[in-house]
Amino acid sequence: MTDLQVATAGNTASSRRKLDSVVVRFAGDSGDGIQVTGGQFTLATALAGNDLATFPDYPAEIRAPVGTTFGVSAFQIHFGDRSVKTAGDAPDTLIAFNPAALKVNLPRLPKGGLLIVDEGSFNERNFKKAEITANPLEDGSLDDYNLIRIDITKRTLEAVKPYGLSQKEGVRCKNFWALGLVYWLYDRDPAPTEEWLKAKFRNNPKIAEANIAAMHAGHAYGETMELDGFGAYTVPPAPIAPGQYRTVTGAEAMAWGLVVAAGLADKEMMFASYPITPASVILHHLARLSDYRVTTFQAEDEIAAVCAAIGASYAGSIGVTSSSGPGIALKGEALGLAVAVELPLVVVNSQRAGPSTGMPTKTEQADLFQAVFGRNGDAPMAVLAVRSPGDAFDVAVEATRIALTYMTPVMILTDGYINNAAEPWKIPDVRNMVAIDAPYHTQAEGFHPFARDPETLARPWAIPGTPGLAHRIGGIERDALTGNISYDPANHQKMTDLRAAKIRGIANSYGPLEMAAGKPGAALTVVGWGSTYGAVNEAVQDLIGEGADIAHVHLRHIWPLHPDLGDVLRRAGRVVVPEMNNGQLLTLLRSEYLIDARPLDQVTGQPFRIGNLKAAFRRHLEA
Amino acid sequence: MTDLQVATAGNTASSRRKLDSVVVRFAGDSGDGIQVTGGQFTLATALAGNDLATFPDYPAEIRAPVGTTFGVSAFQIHFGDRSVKTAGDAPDTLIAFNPAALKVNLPRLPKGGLLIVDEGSFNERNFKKAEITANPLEDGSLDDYNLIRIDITKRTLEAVKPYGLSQKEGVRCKNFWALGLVYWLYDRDPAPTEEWLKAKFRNNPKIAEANIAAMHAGHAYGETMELDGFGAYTVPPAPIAPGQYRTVTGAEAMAWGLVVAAGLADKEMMFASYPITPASVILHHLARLSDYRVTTFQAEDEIAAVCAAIGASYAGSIGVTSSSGPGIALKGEALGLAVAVELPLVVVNSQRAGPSTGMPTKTEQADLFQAVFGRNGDAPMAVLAVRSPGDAFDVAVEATRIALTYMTPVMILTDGYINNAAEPWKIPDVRNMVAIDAPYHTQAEGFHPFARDPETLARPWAIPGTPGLAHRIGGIERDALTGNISYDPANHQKMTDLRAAKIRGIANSYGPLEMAAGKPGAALTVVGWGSTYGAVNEAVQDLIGEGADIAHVHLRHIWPLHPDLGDVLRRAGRVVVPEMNNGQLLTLLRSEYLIDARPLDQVTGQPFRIGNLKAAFRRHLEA
Amino acid sequence: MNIATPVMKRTIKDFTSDQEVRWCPGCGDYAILKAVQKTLVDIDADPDRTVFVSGIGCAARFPYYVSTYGFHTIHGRAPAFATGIKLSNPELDVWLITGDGDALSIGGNHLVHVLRRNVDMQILLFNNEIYGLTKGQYSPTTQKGTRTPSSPQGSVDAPLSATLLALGAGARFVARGIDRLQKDLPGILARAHAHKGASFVEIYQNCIIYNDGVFEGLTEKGIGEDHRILLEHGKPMIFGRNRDKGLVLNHDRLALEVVDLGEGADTGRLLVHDETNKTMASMLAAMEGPDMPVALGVLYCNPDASYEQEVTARENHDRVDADRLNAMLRQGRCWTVGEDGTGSGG
Amino acid sequence: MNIATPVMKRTIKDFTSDQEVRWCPGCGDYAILKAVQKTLVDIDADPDRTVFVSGIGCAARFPYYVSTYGFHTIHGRAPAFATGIKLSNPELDVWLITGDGDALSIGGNHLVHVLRRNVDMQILLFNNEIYGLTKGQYSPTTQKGTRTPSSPQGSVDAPLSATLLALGAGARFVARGIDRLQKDLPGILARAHAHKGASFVEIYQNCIIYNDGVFEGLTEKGIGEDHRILLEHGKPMIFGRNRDKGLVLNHDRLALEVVDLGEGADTGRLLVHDETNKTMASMLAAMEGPDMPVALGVLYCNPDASYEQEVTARENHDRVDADRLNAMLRQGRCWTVGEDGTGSGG
Ligand SMILES: Cc1ncc(C[n+]2csc(CCOP(=O)(O)OP(=O)(O)O)c2C)c(N)n1
Ligand SMILES: Cc1ncc(C[n+]2csc(CCOP(=O)(O)OP(=O)(O)O)c2C)c(N)n1
Ligand code: SF4
Ligand code: SF4
Ligand SMILES: [Mg+2]
Ligand SMILES: [Mg+2]
Repeated sequence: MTDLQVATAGNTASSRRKLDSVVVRFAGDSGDGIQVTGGQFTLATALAGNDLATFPDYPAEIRAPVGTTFGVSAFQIHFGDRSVKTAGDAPDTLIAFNPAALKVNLPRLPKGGLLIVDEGSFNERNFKKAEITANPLEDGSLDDYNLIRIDITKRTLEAVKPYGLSQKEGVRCKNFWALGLVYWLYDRDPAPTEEWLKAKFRNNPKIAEANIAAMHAGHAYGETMELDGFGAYTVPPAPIAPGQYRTVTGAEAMAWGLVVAAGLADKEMMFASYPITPASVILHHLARLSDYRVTTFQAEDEIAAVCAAIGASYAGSIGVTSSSGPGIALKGEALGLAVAVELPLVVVNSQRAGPSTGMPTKTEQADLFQAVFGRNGDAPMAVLAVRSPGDAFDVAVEATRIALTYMTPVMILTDGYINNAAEPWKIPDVRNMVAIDAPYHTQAEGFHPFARDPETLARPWAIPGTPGLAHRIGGIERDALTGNISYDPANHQKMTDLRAAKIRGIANSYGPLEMAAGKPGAALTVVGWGSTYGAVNEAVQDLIGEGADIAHVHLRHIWPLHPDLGDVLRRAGRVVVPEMNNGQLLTLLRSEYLIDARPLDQVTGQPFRIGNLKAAFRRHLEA
Repeated sequence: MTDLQVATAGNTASSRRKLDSVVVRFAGDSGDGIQVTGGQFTLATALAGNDLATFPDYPAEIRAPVGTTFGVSAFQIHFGDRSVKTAGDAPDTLIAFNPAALKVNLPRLPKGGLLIVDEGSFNERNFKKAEITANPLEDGSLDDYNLIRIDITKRTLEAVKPYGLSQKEGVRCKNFWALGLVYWLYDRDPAPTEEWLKAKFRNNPKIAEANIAAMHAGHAYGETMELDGFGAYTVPPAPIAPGQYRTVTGAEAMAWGLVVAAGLADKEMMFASYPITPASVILHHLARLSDYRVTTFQAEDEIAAVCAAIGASYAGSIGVTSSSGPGIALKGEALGLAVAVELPLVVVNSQRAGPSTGMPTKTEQADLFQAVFGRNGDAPMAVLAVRSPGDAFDVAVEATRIALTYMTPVMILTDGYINNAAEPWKIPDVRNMVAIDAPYHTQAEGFHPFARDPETLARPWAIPGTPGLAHRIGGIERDALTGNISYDPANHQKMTDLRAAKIRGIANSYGPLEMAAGKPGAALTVVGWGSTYGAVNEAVQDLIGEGADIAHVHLRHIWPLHPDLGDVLRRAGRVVVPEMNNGQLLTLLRSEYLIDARPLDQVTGQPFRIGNLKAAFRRHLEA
Repeated sequence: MNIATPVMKRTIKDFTSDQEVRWCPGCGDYAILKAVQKTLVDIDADPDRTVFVSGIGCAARFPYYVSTYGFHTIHGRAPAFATGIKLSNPELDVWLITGDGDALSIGGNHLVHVLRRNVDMQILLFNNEIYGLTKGQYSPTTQKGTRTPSSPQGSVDAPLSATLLALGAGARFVARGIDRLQKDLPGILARAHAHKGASFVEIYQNCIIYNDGVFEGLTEKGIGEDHRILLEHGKPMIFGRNRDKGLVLNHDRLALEVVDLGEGADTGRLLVHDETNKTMASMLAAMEGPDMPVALGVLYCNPDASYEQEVTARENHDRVDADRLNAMLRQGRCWTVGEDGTGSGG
Repeated sequence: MNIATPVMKRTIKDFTSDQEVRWCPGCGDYAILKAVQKTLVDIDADPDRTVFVSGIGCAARFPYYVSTYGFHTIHGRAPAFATGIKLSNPELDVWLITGDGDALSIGGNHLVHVLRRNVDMQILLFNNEIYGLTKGQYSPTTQKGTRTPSSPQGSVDAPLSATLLALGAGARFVARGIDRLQKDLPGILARAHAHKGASFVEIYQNCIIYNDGVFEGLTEKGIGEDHRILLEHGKPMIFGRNRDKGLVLNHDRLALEVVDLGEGADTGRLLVHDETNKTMASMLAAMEGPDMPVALGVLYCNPDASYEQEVTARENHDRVDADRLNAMLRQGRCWTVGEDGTGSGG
């Protein structure tokens, strides 16, 4: 833990205009260091006491040719003096490092928005690469925006001149120049970034100093120049619960959640995976945690990964496997085996736009059907969904708890947006977390591998190596007590019923169903799940603020559904289900509760916009 | 076509007692030729003009030790003077060739039933193998049955003595002795079996003659002996529509349906599969049809099979792949690709009891969820279900027609029961069948691989090798016109909507929704699908006969559902859905129509019994 | 349930489960089961630390018949399960039982990868050159032209060589045995067990129902010995019922040749088996009848570090308590929000 | 859309699609694309009868850039798609483009089976020893100890040799080239195309982003020639920038050795490349630096009947009209039920 004291934010320039919330978007070439810039701005903003949410927007290509539109990388951050749950519909301020970045991102900027461009990159060569015919700085197409043209490249080179960098190295510092300017603009403290640069370029202090100089120059530029429509702002801190915080991405939180859960169960964890976008980042995080009883295994494919994870569970570890839609599809057969032999397993699906390869870098929620229904035979499976980066931690812990308590596979649905987005996260104290108990068995006397705990219906976990418990399990139907192969019709019916009852029984372990906003019985109840949480919640909160009779229920438990959900939905006037798919949760709710819930689908690979949601909810409220 | 004239059945022995329907069950060791016996009895019965249905009941083991209970093989046939749709709940007559067969099958025989046993096999050695302690022929346990003890082994050996067979060869003829007896019992003509034996043992006439002699001896035994409670029966012919008939198993009918469909489309067929019980038998049938523009490809696994089939479709053939639950699970990812690139494909799933390996030789209908929902992303797929052996032909043709007309994968759900059961089948005249048109494209001018037929929404099928149409397709989201890679949000929404609309539109091609029994608006409407057809229909017909207000709708179209179904179900008093799973069609119906349909699930690996269904329906009628 | 009996030497019965064996009468699998059980006795295996893992097939029913821990998984994936087991608990002694379809058709890739990674286990491939359990379709090792239900005109696919594939995948231990040669099999299996890393043993197995007699030429009394050679490290390559044939290398053709060892023959030219030489192993593995003898015994053994050892050596398996977890969560930049809602970096 | 222009010889432009190439600037894939396009020109390929099939990966984007028919399928399965295409229409000229992850990790089994079946196609494996598209994790060919996002402490897995695996699988044509050796590549590709059956070509390819320079030792001007040997059938094995090194067989060790070809050296001992000798091919494929040169060119070429030819030869592809279908349905026992409902056998 790095202990660094920074000035509490918000108590400098009192002349600044106060804003309650701001959305800033940085956009440039993949090589421009946009994500680093965004990361630093995020940290500074967190330290300034604001609540925030971010959205890193990578290009689909690994490294597209410099200056092309498909090589544009962007980072959006939304911060404010109150609870912030999405990266914001539209930026207030857009910083565009080159013509391609401007071309791709301008459509997001509302008229009148602040637009900062690096004039130095607006040249013919770059226009051609971006397939632009006229100079947008000249042709009047930016007249409706609050345009600030600065030759950032030139000013950066001036600022870093003392450090004797090459031209290329010098130009690379321009993101920090711009960051300095934006720090000034929104009253953030550059000190933590200075520290970060020094640590990062420990072995190359010249680079660190040059970047720091560039940042200071940008900051100073803001202070000294008074440009039309370009004033200084401040965003007061948000009322945040006391405690220790950090920023986390969903992938980090998921990795830590799994590790903490294993710790709570006092077990090893075996994480077996095959790389796939956007899931790989969880593997990358865990690969660095081999100090914490974690083995990561990069298998030859997704099938091998899930099988290795099941093998690990069989041998007494917590087996975890992780992939995205196409890879999860490949795991279906083996997941059926895990259901059948009743071993614990956690399966993380970082959803992406489908079908098939689809749009790997884009977000979607269209794997719910696959999770709940996608296996041969009656093979019920518990399914949980993550709603935000920090929530991934809690879901990972709960999923592991369910898997171990009930001796069953659990699937977690998260997505690329959550994996990569960051938010401030109140760090839990593990000492206060409840240990996880699994039905370990060591007693040879009277041991039967399929005798069940009468409450959870879990079978005992008799781990190879335990003296006297040698037994055989497998995918052919098992006798309800001995586990030996059985083709007996009555036994098959019994086992089918037990498997179903065990999974249904998981719902007994849930906490109370909480309303995310509003109260049961509202004229319109919105039921959401997964990463739409922020947008749906902000939209509903806004409408409640406007006096609308609306409520929001957000499901962590996709299967089995929460025991109280039916009640809440039946009391609702109308039920709307916004999803980034063609109505998958909707199908579950309709069949379970026979309520005429209505779809609100968006399948564009883009997150919902709060504005669109509000408009749609209003239509339903008026209908 | 073998043209053989046989006496029309039913006009011999007028002294015989008339029965309207009979169920006979042959049971013996796997090595006793039970299935051959059943097959011959089936043919003779069909030629006698009865309607019939059969159920071959193989052991799970390849070849269990002789005389053990798990090596027992059985064959049940139900025939009558009216429409027969199931192999019957319980046999009227059981022929048991050894103690193990008796032990396993006796529980099925109602008290008072006719029980014929081969006394010759009831010895200590066989009791031990069957794990029987007392001789059931002696210990009174058979008192409640109409027991006929004959030393069939001995009598067979006597009958075949003239042919100089070895003891082992001689004993092997005993199934034909028994068949002869049963032929006499139920007034079947042995002549076709004689012919069959002669053809079968063309190269070993001695064996043919010995078997024929054994059969005649059995027949004569029946004629000459007058045993208590053992009379001769006759079952008059059923009123059968005029036409040419044969018996078919579901696997044969499926194979032929696919071949005929390919012929109707004037295309090659490529059938790619990996062996798996109970699907392999379709592969075996097609492997013998290489004369009919059929290529069968035994792939290295199910994934390779589906991919090869898609490749074949891409190259202009009709790609077909076939498997059972666990293998279909493996195909999920590739099926998503077929949905995405919009190529025709037929996928045959011969369902078996799951989850996981389950009970491979037992029947279940638990892959409906997997068929409709089991893919990543929104990947809608047409799903058809087969209801009886002969129906497999029609479903294969319709599935192929849909696949080619709409350029899309279609899944057929059948099962092991249908694949192996036989029924008389009215052979269609292919000249009267409608040709299948696919959207072939050859015009280079203005060609776009994803331009659509406005009516079907099918994209053109531009087959490699066609001059001027070279183009690229793939699993990444495609531009709605050019098919080039597109990450455009609006395009993704458009393509998602188009894919969904295209599949929904398939429902427009269905014929009218026919009631399988009863009328819309009945107090109880039973909705079935797949191989439960016969049992459900007989049960409903019986109850209608008893005056109950009940109706039966049997779905061929699982997805999309029939456009008229909602209407019918909403008019129903109560809706019950009997399924051999935990309520899978039920979930679809509830979510689609918001009707409180009730489950009637049986997951034992055994077909429904008509009696049980009737009891359950009565309960619902009274509720 | 079997309670370990550590004091006395165990017997075959101690490795026999209570499940009735359900292979076809006369199936070669019975002999292999016996040989494995005998090996378990010989190596003094601990049933409580021994795990048999299998895929699907007749062969794969094996674990049910051995009274150790057993996992009958899904078709073709046993190597992946076994890898997970071994990574999770390297102390377990893992035996993988598979068939030619299970290991070389659907499971070919997992076999390749478990071999190249060199995960410590014994892999026994029961090669009957047919799919037994699914009733007799041709397999990847079926001889070309074989008529089966799925190849009524005779199969067209060229068969794979299991041992050549294993060598191509980088296997460090490759051996071959035959069900009926009971005398040799336990020794080969014990060698496989002694080798740390993935040990691959192909066992020719007769499927009496669907492919009867395909290995008869190798096992038939008398004649068989002329068509097989049992390799021994450091020993000259001599075979034949009268031990009157040998193998030499034809340098020009870079190929093995059979020579007659008549009286006074020049045995100096005879090849001496070097089980660490991969080129030699490949040439031996490729030998096929009728002109060449089929190679049995340990074709190749060239140990290297085993995967699970290397992996676990880099990990810390100490108990992870709440304090360590708390520290983990607090690595990097953190800050504290006080009761008044203001932040302070930490 | 490209309309075939049969009269004039085509140019590279005729094999270039309208899609912008989106590999990273400096990626070795560009050079391979050029070499393939040049080969298509050289062999006078017909774009309308040519199909490029690929799996997923950077390499697998290839089909989008060639103006023939193209199918970008799913990860690892391209050999199965290609087999289906070829069985369906043997007239098509099929090229399969794959990467080391696509072909050897998830797709290893399909590669093995397409090779052993010997389906006629060209298989080009772009081996950059890394997963490019998913941002740089280690692949089955990555050198042990490589640090990547998924192996921060260095990878533990022993790498596979693509060529040894191919030979182990029974491939009948195995060759190797390097992206940067543009001069040699089209010739190797043309040989692969000329070979009927599955032709396997491993192409070392530089991933400038995630694994830059792994093949530098082989391509660096001057030095590179000392570390590689371009094989030619029937020619002695000589290499080196001054053509002053050769390969000989050490008979005792049964292993290849490098000898210096100083003035007056005994070149008689030099091995002569025999591309039909599989043992030689295996030894050549196994050669690795720094002591041995890496073998390039055609390592093995030993044609056999191609699968799709054998399969289709047994089939009848004549049009199947209603009469033939009617006859098919009526094979075996049939009977006719008359208007009176009575049956008569037929
Ligand atoms: C996913 C899947 N595909 C196919 C099958 C069917 N199946 C079971 S065993 C087997 C092949 C058995 O052959 P082999 O491995 O040689 O074993 P053997 O029976 O000959 O011992 C097949 C195809 C299955 N159980 N699961
Ligand atoms: C089923 C599935 N699993 C994983 C992925 C993710 N994925 C795409 S390409 C790739 C590996 C690419 O490596 P390689 O084949 O060597 O190609 P390169 O990018 O290096 O050219 C992976 C793991 C996927 N698309 N589909
Ligand atoms: S089918 Fe063959 S391999 Fe299987 S048990 Fe019977 S004899 Fe053995
Ligand atoms: S990541 Fe590597 S292989 Fe992929 S395009 Fe970039 S340089 Fe080429
Ligand atoms: Mg086999
Ligand atoms: Mg690669």
